[in-house]
Amino acid sequence: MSMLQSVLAANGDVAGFFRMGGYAAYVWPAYAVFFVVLIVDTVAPRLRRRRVLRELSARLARQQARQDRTGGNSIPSPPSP
Amino acid sequence: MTAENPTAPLLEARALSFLRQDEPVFAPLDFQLRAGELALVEGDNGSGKTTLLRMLAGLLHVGEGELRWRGEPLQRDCCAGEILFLGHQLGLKADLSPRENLHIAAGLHGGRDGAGVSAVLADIGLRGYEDEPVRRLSAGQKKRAALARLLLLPATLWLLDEPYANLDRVGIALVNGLLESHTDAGGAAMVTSHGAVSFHGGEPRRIRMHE
Amino acid sequence: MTAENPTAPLLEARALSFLRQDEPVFAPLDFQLRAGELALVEGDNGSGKTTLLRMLAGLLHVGEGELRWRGEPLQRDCCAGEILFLGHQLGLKADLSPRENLHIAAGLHGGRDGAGVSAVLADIGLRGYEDEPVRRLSAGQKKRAALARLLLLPATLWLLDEPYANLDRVGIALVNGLLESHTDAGGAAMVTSHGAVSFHGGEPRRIRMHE
Amino acid sequence: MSRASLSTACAAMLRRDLTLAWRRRGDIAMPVLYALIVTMLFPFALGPEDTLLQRIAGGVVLVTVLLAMLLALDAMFSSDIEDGSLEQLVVAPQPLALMLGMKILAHWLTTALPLIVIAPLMAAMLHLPGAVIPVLLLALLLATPLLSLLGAVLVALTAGTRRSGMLLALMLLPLCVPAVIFAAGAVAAAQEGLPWLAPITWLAAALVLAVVLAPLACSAALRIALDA
Amino acid sequence: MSRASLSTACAAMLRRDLTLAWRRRGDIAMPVLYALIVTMLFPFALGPEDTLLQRIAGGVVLVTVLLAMLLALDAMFSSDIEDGSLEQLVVAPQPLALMLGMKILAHWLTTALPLIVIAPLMAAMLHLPGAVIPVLLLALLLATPLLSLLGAVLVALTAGTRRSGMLLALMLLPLCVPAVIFAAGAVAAAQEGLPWLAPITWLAAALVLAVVLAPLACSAALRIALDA
Amino acid sequence: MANWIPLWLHKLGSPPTFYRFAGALQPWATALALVLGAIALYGGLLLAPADYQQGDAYRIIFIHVPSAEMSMFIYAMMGVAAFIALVWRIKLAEVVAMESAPIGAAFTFITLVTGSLWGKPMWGTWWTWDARLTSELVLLFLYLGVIGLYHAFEDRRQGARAAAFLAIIGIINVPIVHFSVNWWNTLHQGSTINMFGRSKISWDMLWPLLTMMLATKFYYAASLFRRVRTDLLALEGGKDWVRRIAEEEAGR
Ligand code: HEM
Ligand SMILES: Nc1ncnc2c1ncn2[C@@H]1O[C@H](COP(=O)(O)OP(=O)(O)OP(=O)(O)O)[C@@H](O)[C@H]1O
Ligand SMILES: Nc1ncnc2c1ncn2[C@@H]1O[C@H](COP(=O)(O)OP(=O)(O)OP(=O)(O)O)[C@@H](O)[C@H]1O
Ligand SMILES: [Mg+2]
Ligand SMILES: [Mg+2]
Repeated sequence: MSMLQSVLAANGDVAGFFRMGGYAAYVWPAYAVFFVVLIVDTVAPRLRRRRVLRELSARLARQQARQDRTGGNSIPSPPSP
Repeated sequence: MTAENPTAPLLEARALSFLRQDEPVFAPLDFQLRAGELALVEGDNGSGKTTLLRMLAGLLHVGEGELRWRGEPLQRDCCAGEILFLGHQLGLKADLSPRENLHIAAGLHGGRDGAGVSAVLADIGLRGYEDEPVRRLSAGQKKRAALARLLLLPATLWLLDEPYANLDRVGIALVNGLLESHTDAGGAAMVTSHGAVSFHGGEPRRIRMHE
Repeated sequence: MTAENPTAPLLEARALSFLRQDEPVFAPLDFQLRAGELALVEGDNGSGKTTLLRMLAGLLHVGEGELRWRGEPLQRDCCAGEILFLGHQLGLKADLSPRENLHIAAGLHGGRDGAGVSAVLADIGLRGYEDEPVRRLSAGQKKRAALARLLLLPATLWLLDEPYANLDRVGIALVNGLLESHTDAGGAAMVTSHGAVSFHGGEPRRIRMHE
Repeated sequence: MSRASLSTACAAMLRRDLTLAWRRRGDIAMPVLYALIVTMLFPFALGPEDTLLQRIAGGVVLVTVLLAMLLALDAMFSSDIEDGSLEQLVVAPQPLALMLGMKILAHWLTTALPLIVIAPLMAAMLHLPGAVIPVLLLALLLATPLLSLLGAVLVALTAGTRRSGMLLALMLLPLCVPAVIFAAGAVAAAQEGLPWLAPITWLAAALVLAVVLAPLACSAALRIALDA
Repeated sequence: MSRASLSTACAAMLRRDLTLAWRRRGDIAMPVLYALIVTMLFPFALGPEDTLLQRIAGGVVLVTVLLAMLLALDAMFSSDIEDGSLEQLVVAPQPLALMLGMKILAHWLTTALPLIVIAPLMAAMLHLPGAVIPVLLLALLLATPLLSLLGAVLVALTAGTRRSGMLLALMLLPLCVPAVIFAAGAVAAAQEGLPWLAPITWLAAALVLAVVLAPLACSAALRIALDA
Repeated sequence: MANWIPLWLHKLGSPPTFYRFAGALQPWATALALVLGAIALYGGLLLAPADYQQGDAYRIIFIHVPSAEMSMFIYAMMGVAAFIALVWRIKLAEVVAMESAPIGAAFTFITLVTGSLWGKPMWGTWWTWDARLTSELVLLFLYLGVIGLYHAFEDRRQGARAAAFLAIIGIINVPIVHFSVNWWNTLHQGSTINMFGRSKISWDMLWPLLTMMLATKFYYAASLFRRVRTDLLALEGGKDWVRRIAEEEAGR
């Protein structure tokens, strides 16, 4: 009998589905690991993309500011401590 | 700077020599260095300049002769914090940035009044390289990071072993400027160098190493 | 020295640059170097002189632009044995003596006709230090031991990164003499240096690194 | 002009060594990985028999941790000597023994502590009974600083020589053996349900002595080693 | 002007590395001493029970020898990189792979060979039956050069990085495991009087492959690692 | 002769082209992965009957086997990309190889964890040092080595080349993982699915398994596209096309 049949049967054995024939302690953690790892794998590059773009626009703004300022590289003068 | 004996020279060597395997490395030296003086240690390659400076810094023990600091025999603690030594090896950690390296130096030696690490690094010509690991700097930039200690740390006597090597012309002028203002402020310095270095202020005292 | 294309210059760079993190280290360079010529690479600290020399030596790969050797694109084997490189790091084993270090170099590169290791060491001013471990030499003596390769090994193009640093006046004159006789014999050389170095024979070609 | 206070200097030293270790955190992880590899290789080499593994677990973990520390010991001063930082430290106007004490502390924090943290994992991999693990940790907490301190003195003594490796190992061996004997004795006693306090007390006494004397000896040894 | 012949260059390389090792013979002795210390500590840590020691002897000797080699592996190119000798080697007009092959050979001669020489002593200290020792030596003779060759490739890859230690251990682990399994398999089979030729043959086949390919891979890896 | 390979690679390998191409395909791949995954889970968890020997514990198969297969498949893809990167120095290939590694490591990790969760009830132990388990662990170490080596270099392209080299060396492990059950007799299951002959498991169990395998393939494509796009932005920060994208996204 498939799991669906027992779930849909008259007594509605939904708990039986979660019991997994006594192997719940092994089956569900396995599925949990599967989904958690893949979700992390999906989210990580999205976060990274946002960070990269933020750094990039900051860099562009800095370059813009430097171009606006006049002047080349000034030679450091000997200090007077 | 508390001078125990105001008339005595800062540093005085009498028949000083260093022994390696019981043989003197250089002929006995006699010299005096007073506050405000600059001494140029001259000699060919291998004549013992580095050895002399390391001895003055307290890294090597005096072989024969005598070394006096403000008139007293030189001992480890009597001149603590008054001597700054810069050798062939720069004493920078390659994995730390110039800023971090200087912070450590200031932690060990204490800082000069009014000398901030960022300002010192900018003065020495490392603006923009403050937070780069030292290992990624060019040879001259590393040298500058080491020289920044001169600006940051308090000391009476500077012992500089070939401070000009690897520096460009701006850097050489910078070191000369540093030496001038240090002696003007009453400090003293001993410098070894080979290049045709022209000091601004007068003729320095010369110490020749004879082989 | 077999020239595949006698009219082509020994070394030619066209819009050459090196990329670190996809950014050029120096502005594109164009230069030619012919047999018998000496080029002085000039630039401030950190302007990319060392980087350029390492690229020419084949240690770094060409970022953009082109590099030609006797008219052909520069490749590892077409110039094998014709280029001699001396960097900031001297490439000497500290536990071996200068003599042993040179023997190894001769084993790898082959020796010049009529150049014996002992004679070369005497010429470079290391007589008496032939069998001392390099670690016990002074800074200038180490430099000389590295420079002895120039006398010992056959090569058409010398790439010398600050060969004058740490040398005394005699040593500097010696390097100038070496460079002169090398170019007179039809060799070429690229040298970086900051000091006030005066060449004997005429004005060298200058390559300026712009930031 | 402001002289640096002692506490500032100590903090600067400690921060420096910890930062450096963090920058090269791959190298800190090296002894840890090494220890893990050893514990993983044992089941391969001996066959995965539970009772046998359990029998040797305590000893293997102890020996492995101490050896992993030995590995890192050699490098305690070497990079500082090469780049001239040690010269600068000797020249600095601070008590050298105290500064070296900070260096040893940093070294222990970066090499021994991670090893102690993973020791329970290693013990579990070899099926050591859970009740013994606290005793194992206590033994390690006392034996590892002892090794760091004594090792530092020997490393300082051999700093100026070229043949440091062998000398170091030779001189450390007589120091290692008692530490291992006491530590293993405590663990074995705990595993058999016997009292294990006596060997632990011996270790603690030795540690107290070493904390006081080792930095002084270390600074004296270094001054001699650099003087050439 | 005379181009250096290939054989001269190889001889020069080999002589150089052997001379260097001899000058620092204390460092060669280090892995040997390390291995001896480990084998001496085991009876202390486990208690001197003959049957137990005998049971684990083969495995301990194998693991110890391979770990002792691992220790020395890290240093294979590091000093050459620091003082610029490796640059000079890359620039030299000789096939780099061959020169590196010579370096690997020298490394094996100076680290593995002494270990193999003392392996019978170590085995005897742990009461391994005399009849098994030839098999142990054969396994070591095949496994150690394999480790040297593969290790050299990985060391070369990490030559340009700062976090070499951990990476190296991480990457070497997968290579160590099969070698240990086969070598220990042969020794265990011999100890039980079973045929031990199959695992030895596997090791030999892997070694032949590595001798041909590893130097090439090593030179390619080094060129990549130095290029920055 | 095979000149068209580099030519074709160069065309698709131009970062802006691939950025647009991947951007267009990525939502489709994600959608397919989700739909197929849902169907497979429905079939596997609800429709398929319990195993007569293993009971319901066998349902771990629907994630264990697809993940195990992907761990090897992705390594192979990484190897191919690494080879192209080393031979033709194509930036895109470097990026594809380096961004495949974390996905592969994720699947390898899942395989190891689900395997030991399955092993506890079936074999009575979480872990044994058997050939397949060990070689799969070695695979994880290889992935971690590639990732670690890549990040250990300061210059990212140099790191990519070094790590690509390691990836190619490590490829010998893939056949070892696959054939280990045939070469050494071990605790782990032999082949149950036979693509060309009769499979040893019933169709009710097989079709969800195959569907899940397909879903993970699409997942890989989607994840790879996302990662490569991000990496290209980071690597080509100085180029005009990236600036335009940065300005667009900042405007939004
Ligand atoms: C940590 C433990 C485990 C690991 C690392 C592991 C690893 C693997 C790998 C790598 C594969 C793919 C082989 C290939 O496609 O060539 C695989 C397949 C498989 N595994 Fe596992 N496994 C583990 C535990 C288990 C357990 C406990 C069972 C069941 C009792 C199991 C049953 C299977 C089955 C049925 C296949 C499909 C075999 C085929 O069709 O080739 N595995 N496993
Ligand atoms: N660690 C050492 N052990 C033994 N001898 C040494 C050591 N260091 C230097 N020497 C020798 O001592 C002499 C003096 O060396 P020193 O380094 O003081 O010379 P220097 O004047 O600084 O030369 P340079 O201008 O080349 O730096 C040299 O002949 C050198 O060979
Ligand atoms: N390994 C490295 N990694 C990253 N950046 C580097 C590295 N080496 C040098 N640089 C940077 O590249 C630039 C050029 O360095 P290079 O060493 O070529 O300068 P240089 O002209 O030789 O200077 P110097 O006269 O000081 O020797 C410098 O700004 C330096 O900070
Ligand atoms: Mg000197
Ligand atoms: Mg330079």
